[in-house]
Amino acid sequence: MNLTLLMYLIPSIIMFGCGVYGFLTRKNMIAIMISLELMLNSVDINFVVFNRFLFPGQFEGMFFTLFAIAIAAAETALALAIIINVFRAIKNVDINQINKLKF
Amino acid sequence: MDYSQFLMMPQEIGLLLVFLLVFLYDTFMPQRSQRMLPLFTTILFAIYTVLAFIPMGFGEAFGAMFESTPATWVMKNVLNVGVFIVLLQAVKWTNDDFVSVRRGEFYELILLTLFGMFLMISSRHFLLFVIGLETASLPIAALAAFEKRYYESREAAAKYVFTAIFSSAIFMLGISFVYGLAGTLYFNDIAMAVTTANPLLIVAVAFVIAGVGYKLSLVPFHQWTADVYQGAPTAVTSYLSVISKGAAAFAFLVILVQAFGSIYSQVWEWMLYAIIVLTITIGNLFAMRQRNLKRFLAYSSISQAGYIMLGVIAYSTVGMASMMYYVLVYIFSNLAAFGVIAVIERATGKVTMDDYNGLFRTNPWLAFTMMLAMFSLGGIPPFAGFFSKFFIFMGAANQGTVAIYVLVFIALVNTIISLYYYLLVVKAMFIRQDDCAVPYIDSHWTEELGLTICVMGIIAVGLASGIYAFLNQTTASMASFFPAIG
Amino acid sequence: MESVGNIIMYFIIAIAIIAFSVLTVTTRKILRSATYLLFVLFATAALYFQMDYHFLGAVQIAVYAGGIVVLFVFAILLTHKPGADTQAITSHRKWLGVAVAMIGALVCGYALFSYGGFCGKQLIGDDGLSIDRLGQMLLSTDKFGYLLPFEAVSVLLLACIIGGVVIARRR
Amino acid sequence: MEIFSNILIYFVIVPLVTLLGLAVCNNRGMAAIRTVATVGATVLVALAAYLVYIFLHERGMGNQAEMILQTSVMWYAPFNIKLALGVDGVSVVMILLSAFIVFAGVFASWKMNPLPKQFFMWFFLLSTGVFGFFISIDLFTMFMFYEVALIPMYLLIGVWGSGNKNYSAMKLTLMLMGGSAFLMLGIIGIYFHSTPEGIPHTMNILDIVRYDAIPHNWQMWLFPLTFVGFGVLGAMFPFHTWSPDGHASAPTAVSMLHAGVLMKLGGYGCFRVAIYLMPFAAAQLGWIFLTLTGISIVYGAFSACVQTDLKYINAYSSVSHCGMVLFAILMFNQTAMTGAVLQMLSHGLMTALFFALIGMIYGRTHTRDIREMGGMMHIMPYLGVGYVLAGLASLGLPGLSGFVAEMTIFIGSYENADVFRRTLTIIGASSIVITAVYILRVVAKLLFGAVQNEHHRELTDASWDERLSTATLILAVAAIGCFPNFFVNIISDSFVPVVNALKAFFPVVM
Amino acid sequence: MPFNYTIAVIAIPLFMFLFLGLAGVKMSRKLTGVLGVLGMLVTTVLAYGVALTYFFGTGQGQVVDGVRQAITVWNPDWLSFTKTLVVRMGIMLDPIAAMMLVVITTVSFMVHLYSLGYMSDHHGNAEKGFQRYYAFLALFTFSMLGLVVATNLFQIFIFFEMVGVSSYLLIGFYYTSPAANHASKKAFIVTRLADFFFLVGIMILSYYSGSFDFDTLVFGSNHANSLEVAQSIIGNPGVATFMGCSAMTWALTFIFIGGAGKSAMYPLHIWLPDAMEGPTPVSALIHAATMVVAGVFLVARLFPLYVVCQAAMDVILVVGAFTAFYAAAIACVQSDIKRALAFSTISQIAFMMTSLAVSSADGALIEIHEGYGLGYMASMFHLFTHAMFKALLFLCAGAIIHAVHSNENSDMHGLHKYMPITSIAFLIGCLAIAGIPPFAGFWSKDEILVACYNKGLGWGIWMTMVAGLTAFYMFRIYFLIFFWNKHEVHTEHEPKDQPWTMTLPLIILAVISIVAGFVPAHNMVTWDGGHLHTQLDWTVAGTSVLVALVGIGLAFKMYYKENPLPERMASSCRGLWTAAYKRFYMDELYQFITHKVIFQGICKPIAWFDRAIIDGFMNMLAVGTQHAAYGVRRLQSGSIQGYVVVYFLGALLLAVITLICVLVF
Repeated sequence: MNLTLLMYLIPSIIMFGCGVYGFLTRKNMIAIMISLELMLNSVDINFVVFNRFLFPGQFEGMFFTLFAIAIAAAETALALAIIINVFRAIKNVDINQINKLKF
Repeated sequence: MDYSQFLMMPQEIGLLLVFLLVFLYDTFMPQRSQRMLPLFTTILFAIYTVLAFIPMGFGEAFGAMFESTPATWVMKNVLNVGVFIVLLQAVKWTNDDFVSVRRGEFYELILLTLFGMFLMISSRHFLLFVIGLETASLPIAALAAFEKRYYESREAAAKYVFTAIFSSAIFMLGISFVYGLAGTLYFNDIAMAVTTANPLLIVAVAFVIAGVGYKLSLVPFHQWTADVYQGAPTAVTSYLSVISKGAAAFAFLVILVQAFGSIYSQVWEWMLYAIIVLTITIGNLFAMRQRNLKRFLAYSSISQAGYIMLGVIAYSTVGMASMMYYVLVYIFSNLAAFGVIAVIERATGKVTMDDYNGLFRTNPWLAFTMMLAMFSLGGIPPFAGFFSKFFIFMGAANQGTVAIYVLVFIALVNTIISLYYYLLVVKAMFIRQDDCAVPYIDSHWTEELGLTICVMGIIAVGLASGIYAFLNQTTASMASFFPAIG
Repeated sequence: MESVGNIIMYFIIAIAIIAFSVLTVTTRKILRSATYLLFVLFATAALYFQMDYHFLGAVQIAVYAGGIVVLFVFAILLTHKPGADTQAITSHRKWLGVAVAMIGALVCGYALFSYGGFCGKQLIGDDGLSIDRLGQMLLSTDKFGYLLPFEAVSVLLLACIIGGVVIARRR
Repeated sequence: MEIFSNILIYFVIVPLVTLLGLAVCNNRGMAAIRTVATVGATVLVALAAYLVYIFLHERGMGNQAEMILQTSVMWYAPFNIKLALGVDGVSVVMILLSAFIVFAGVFASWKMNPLPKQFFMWFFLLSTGVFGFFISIDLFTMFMFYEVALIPMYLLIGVWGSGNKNYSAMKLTLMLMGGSAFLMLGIIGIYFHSTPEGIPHTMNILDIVRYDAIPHNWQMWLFPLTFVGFGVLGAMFPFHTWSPDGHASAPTAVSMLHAGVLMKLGGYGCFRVAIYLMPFAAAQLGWIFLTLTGISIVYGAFSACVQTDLKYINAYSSVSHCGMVLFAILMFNQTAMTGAVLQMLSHGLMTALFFALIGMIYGRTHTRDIREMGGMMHIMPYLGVGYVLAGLASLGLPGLSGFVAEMTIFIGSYENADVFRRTLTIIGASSIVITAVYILRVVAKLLFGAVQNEHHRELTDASWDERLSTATLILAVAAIGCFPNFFVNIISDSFVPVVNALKAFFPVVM
Repeated sequence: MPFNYTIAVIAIPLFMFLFLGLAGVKMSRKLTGVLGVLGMLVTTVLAYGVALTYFFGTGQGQVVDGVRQAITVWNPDWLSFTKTLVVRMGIMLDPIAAMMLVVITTVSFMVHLYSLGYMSDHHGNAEKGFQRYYAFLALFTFSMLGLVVATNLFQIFIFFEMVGVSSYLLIGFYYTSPAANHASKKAFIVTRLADFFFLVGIMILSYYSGSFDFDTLVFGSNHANSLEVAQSIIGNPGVATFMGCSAMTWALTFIFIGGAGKSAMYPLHIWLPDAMEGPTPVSALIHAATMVVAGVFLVARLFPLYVVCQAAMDVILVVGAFTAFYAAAIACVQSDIKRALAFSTISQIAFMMTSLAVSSADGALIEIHEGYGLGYMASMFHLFTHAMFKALLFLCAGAIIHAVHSNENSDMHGLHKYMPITSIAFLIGCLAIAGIPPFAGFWSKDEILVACYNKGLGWGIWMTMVAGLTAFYMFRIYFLIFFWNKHEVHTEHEPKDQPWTMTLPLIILAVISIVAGFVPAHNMVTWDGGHLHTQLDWTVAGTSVLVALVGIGLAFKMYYKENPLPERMASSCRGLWTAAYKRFYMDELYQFITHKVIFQGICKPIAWFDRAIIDGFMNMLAVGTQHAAYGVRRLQSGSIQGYVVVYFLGALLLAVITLICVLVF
């Protein structure tokens, strides 16, 4: 049995799917943020796997992942800050309650 | 190590210098002189804007990761002008009691996001592009949450940040696919590696379009727009609606043309076609019934984004020039509108259309400026909006296929709908009467200066043909920028 | 022919990623969710190690697991009473989520699996990424050098810090 | 600057200067506002008269150029858009007409209230657009001025109008803008097919005609676009419905200017752009539009018969008369086309006169319902006589302008030998009877008979500004009616090129 | 040219119109009236001068080979349709034009003079709009003069319109009266309808002949031209025929319809009786003597063309003969004296039309034989005499109406005692119209009847019968007005002969009516300008006089003294009587067509269609867009997750659709 590229992509895709599912179904904003982390993480896996399997010798995918982690960290920090900001106003983190602006 | 390459990016470096000075002022100057910070920043930025007009060397840097061309140079200057107006209009607002504590941060974030946009414009590498995109978009969430008084501001920030991160995840997924196909993230190399359509490429391009389309608020990636525009402070909304959009539009063109130019007619022409039709129509339909002016302008800006995209689908230097011109005109027009809204909101807190009833009787100049803005947005001559619309249609039609003519026709029909709602504003101000109309507002001189610049822009940019000619000349030298259609 | 260890390792990683991903998004307890996320991240780091990107794996653990998850936990503790459940998910929304996620995964999966270039690609030896080469590249200004992104990301982080400050202030 | 040595540009500059002059006036200083407006309008009339003189002089000197006073200054070089000016006989008389109506319009709105300053500013912006349209021979500037002329209508009706003004103003603006959407597409299409391969595209009408490069299959699309685009403004059936509502709600001077001049832009554009540039498609598709305009003529007249609002009657009558303009243009011969221009002149003047009078009557009685009025001739003889004269001009009394125009149209139209066009001509000619019916109906109800409302007995006759306004128009109407050949000589040669171009494709077998 | 001053004949009335119309308001009534009369007097004198010079002068080129030539005095271009098809405004003199100048100016002058008295008060009140009245009279005179001296068909059309509008203005002179208002409108619209046909006729004719000018159409060298024109139209195989008739026939028939409208031929006659709502002098001038004969004049003007187009001639003949009888029959029962006179006018004009139509008795095209053109001459002659005696009758009627303030003959009766001069003048008029020698009507009517007999015995008998009827109804009116019974004085003052301004014209016209028959018309107003040898045909003349006398006798029997005979006769055939009294319901028919069919059946539905369908469609577009705008609002749910679903599905859909497109194509 060989470990091929596609085999590594399967968990990545599933992780992404889980992220999407979580984003769409969770009510807790922090849980949604966690789902987003899953999605970002799956992207990272993609890059790494492509790089390692298809284009060894140059490390663009690897570096992308490296920076993506940094970006993800920044995003998470900001997002959590905003969640807490909202929490201060409405005293919970239920995403269904932030729909005053619509239509 | 060749650090002299940083000299290839004078505008970015200059911007960071401005940022640094503002940061130092904010941090170290005594409390009593903090009131001067907005003015200090604005003047500093004005100086920078003027200096940035001096053309420096053009070319690639960092191994073709970063490219400075006449077009990027012009585009950045256009954005600088817009940001200058935004800053000017925000001076009074940031000195308000509720905001003044955070005024330094406002300017710092504006400057940093602008830096991100510059990176987007100039980057020729997806990594740099993503970083630029994130720099340009994440702090906006913080800006959106700026008005702590209002719950809407917080909600806007939350909506923005979640959708933005989701969008960037999708975008990066798309890039990962591109990487898988091409093995590189350099636009030039991608263009060489990717020449024929395949499912993976199509999905990848769709995701890339979705990612940038989010910034541009193209339908169906637009839904955050209205809520965020409405909730965010007006100064931020105006910044978001013109500067961010303009930069994204240019970057979008660069990506699609530079990285995916060879699959223009195979893949993304039709995607963009559908998106343009949807964007213009949906934006208009939603805008029709809005009463809140900021929300109204949000939808209007969605539909305007559709028009801007006509310059991309044109796939030509003419289209590119027209697009830049459109953005320039759009900056003046929209900033004029937001400027008026900001003044009135600051003075009275009123933002709905009904509050503007009878505005002309009490505040003729504000009403006049607003009317010019609406006419310009609606494409009424002799204001600049007419010229920009006409040229962007010309640019698109230049492509020549019947389908494009149909697209232009759809866009034109939508112009009528858009005119309808722009006229609603005019109607409220001029025709409707109201006994409790907004009283006379003594606006600050900075606001007046900002509005005056906008009005002059609205009137002059169209009539003075030199501007368009200059843009056209700038892009004409970039014919090689557009790879042959595969 | 892969070594058996690698294969076993792959399966462990894959199963861990899949299982904990699913658990992350399905568990009702938010703190558990964060914990499962941590496991997913660890598994991902393991995958990086398997790919011989040791530095990346280390960063993954340090930044993600060590930084972000802790951030999550803080946030959860700030906003929740300990042990509180999240509300039950209404079923139509669940099915909507499942459907959308499935469609997304299927489309991506189809795209990836239909692309001929990926078929049967296997790992080829060690690609020779030494830490000093990595450092060189990170600070290089030439092609495949990442000095500019490196500087740019610092600006991004600065911006996010300032943004965080703005948001976090009470007024 | 080369362009400032051309008299034509002053037709744009003078209204703009007037506009600026008004802008510095105080809103309450009625005298200053009136003075500035009057001076502006008078200068325009003088300029127009001088232009006619120059035109006749040039022609007399043997200048046979298709357009005289041509100046062309590059404006938007990337698209080869020029500020190209030039006039032929048709434009000259249209400019003369516009100047007259602007002049009369100023006096008709002498007592405008509220916001007189703003009213006149919009009014002069509108005239800027009108004049600019007529002096342009570049499609882009033409289109630009066209839209400049349209948009002030919205505010003029919306702010100073009466009745259901919001609805009317919006409807008018949107429908006309809808037309201009068609038009813009048409212009863009024309531009990109204007020249043979290898030569830069052009917007200049004369160049487009010279190159004659628009492919026939494209013409078949572009012609309807441009024709309908202009036809909307020309109140062509079934795109005319903005007209009744718009006119009914508009203030007097605006109705005058709109019916008098603005609707002429439609007819002029149809000829200058649609037919002139695309003779092939015009010959092929002419019959469709001919049918529509034929319907317009009769349909408008019949509709007018049952209206009870004075302005609605006039608006429908305008539909009928403007239908005749397009109808004649589509007859593709010199006589009919000359008739079309005469009809534009005639309709412009007499409809302006009508609306001026209606405005004056309405200003006194505060009703426009003919059922509520009667015996006005007794109460306000001056206005009554004016109204009768306008009516007689409208129904085509010899000695007034309507007759000359209609006869030229009918005789010219009948010159076409095919049964289809002849039948339509006869159907169209029958409108002279229907016109008589509705005009006389109004005159009988409004002016003659017993006084319906005793309060009306106290009303006064026209004041001096109103008299001046109407007298100007009546004199102009009579001048055309009595000395038509003066105008015909100016106009008719302008149609030689277009008729020659059409000859190649016409008559077509249907 | 000796005729240059003819321009003054036209110009003076025009000037008077403008002068009185614009400046009249500022002048006193008396001054206006005197100026108007003086102006007309000058015009009349000049016109007589022109006519006399034309008929009796021997200037160069005036008479060639014993044939009077048409003289074009003045003919500038007025409106150029094309380089060749030009409308000119000019003055052309030929026999009938010269004759018409005399007729018009005479009657007009009489009316001007008469109006000084008549219009000074209206039912006892000072008349308003005296100045206006004179201005309009001048306008009418100008238009009518312009019409008769026209050099081309289009000029005739132009002045047709002008006289139409003058007539409209004068009928509606009492504009506050609803009846006058209605009548003026009706007159204008009916004649306008006719003019529409006239226009179509002109269009057809000018298209084929390439000209409007009479010079080309009918006055070529010895009329050869008109034959050529006609031949070229009829004979040209390329020229379309329509419904079996040549373009020429259609054109001439349409032109005739135009004339029929003005001349009140059946069925376009309905406006004329109503037109009597105008002031009586106006009726005398316009609706008896001059304007109503414009149709006859038109046909006469184009006579050389009609001659070669038998079909059109037949139409005229049938219409004319029928109208003559029809109008006479109605005139027998009318109680309003002006209406009765109006129907008499219709009948008499029909006589002229018939006479024209029988002129080419055997249908010969080219051959000119004895008696050919007799009808033409007779018609013109009758036009002349009729103008005089009918004007007389109307002016008399005006005097009577002025005296008793009523139009109904029931309010009159027995006026002979009070108004002897008027009575005698009226009698002279009646005798003239009845055709009793030696009064004017006898001579002209006799020649008409001869022409009719030439055409066919049937036509002759028919017209003779009508002539008898004429005598009957005229004397019926006469007796009813002046005898029948004693007059019952309704008003405070007794009726009496009117002041000299009104009586003098009566006397003058009465004298003319007596002597006009001796004018040698056969030497003057022939169709080709030459001489026509005529002699009294005693058989015809005798018969007609006999018939007329019978008619008079019958009238005397029935109406001289009050007796129940008329009532009995009326009740014996009540239906017929009522029908005649109601003018055979033609007005009701028109009323039905205009109101029920056109107004309710066409205009209203069209107006509804416009509002509901066309405008409704436009509004529907707007409302539809609004609804769509409202409908899509749900998309913007305000929920982040909803946004993301749209976002993600949108991106996927974009990909999938493109994918499918790429795979399929």
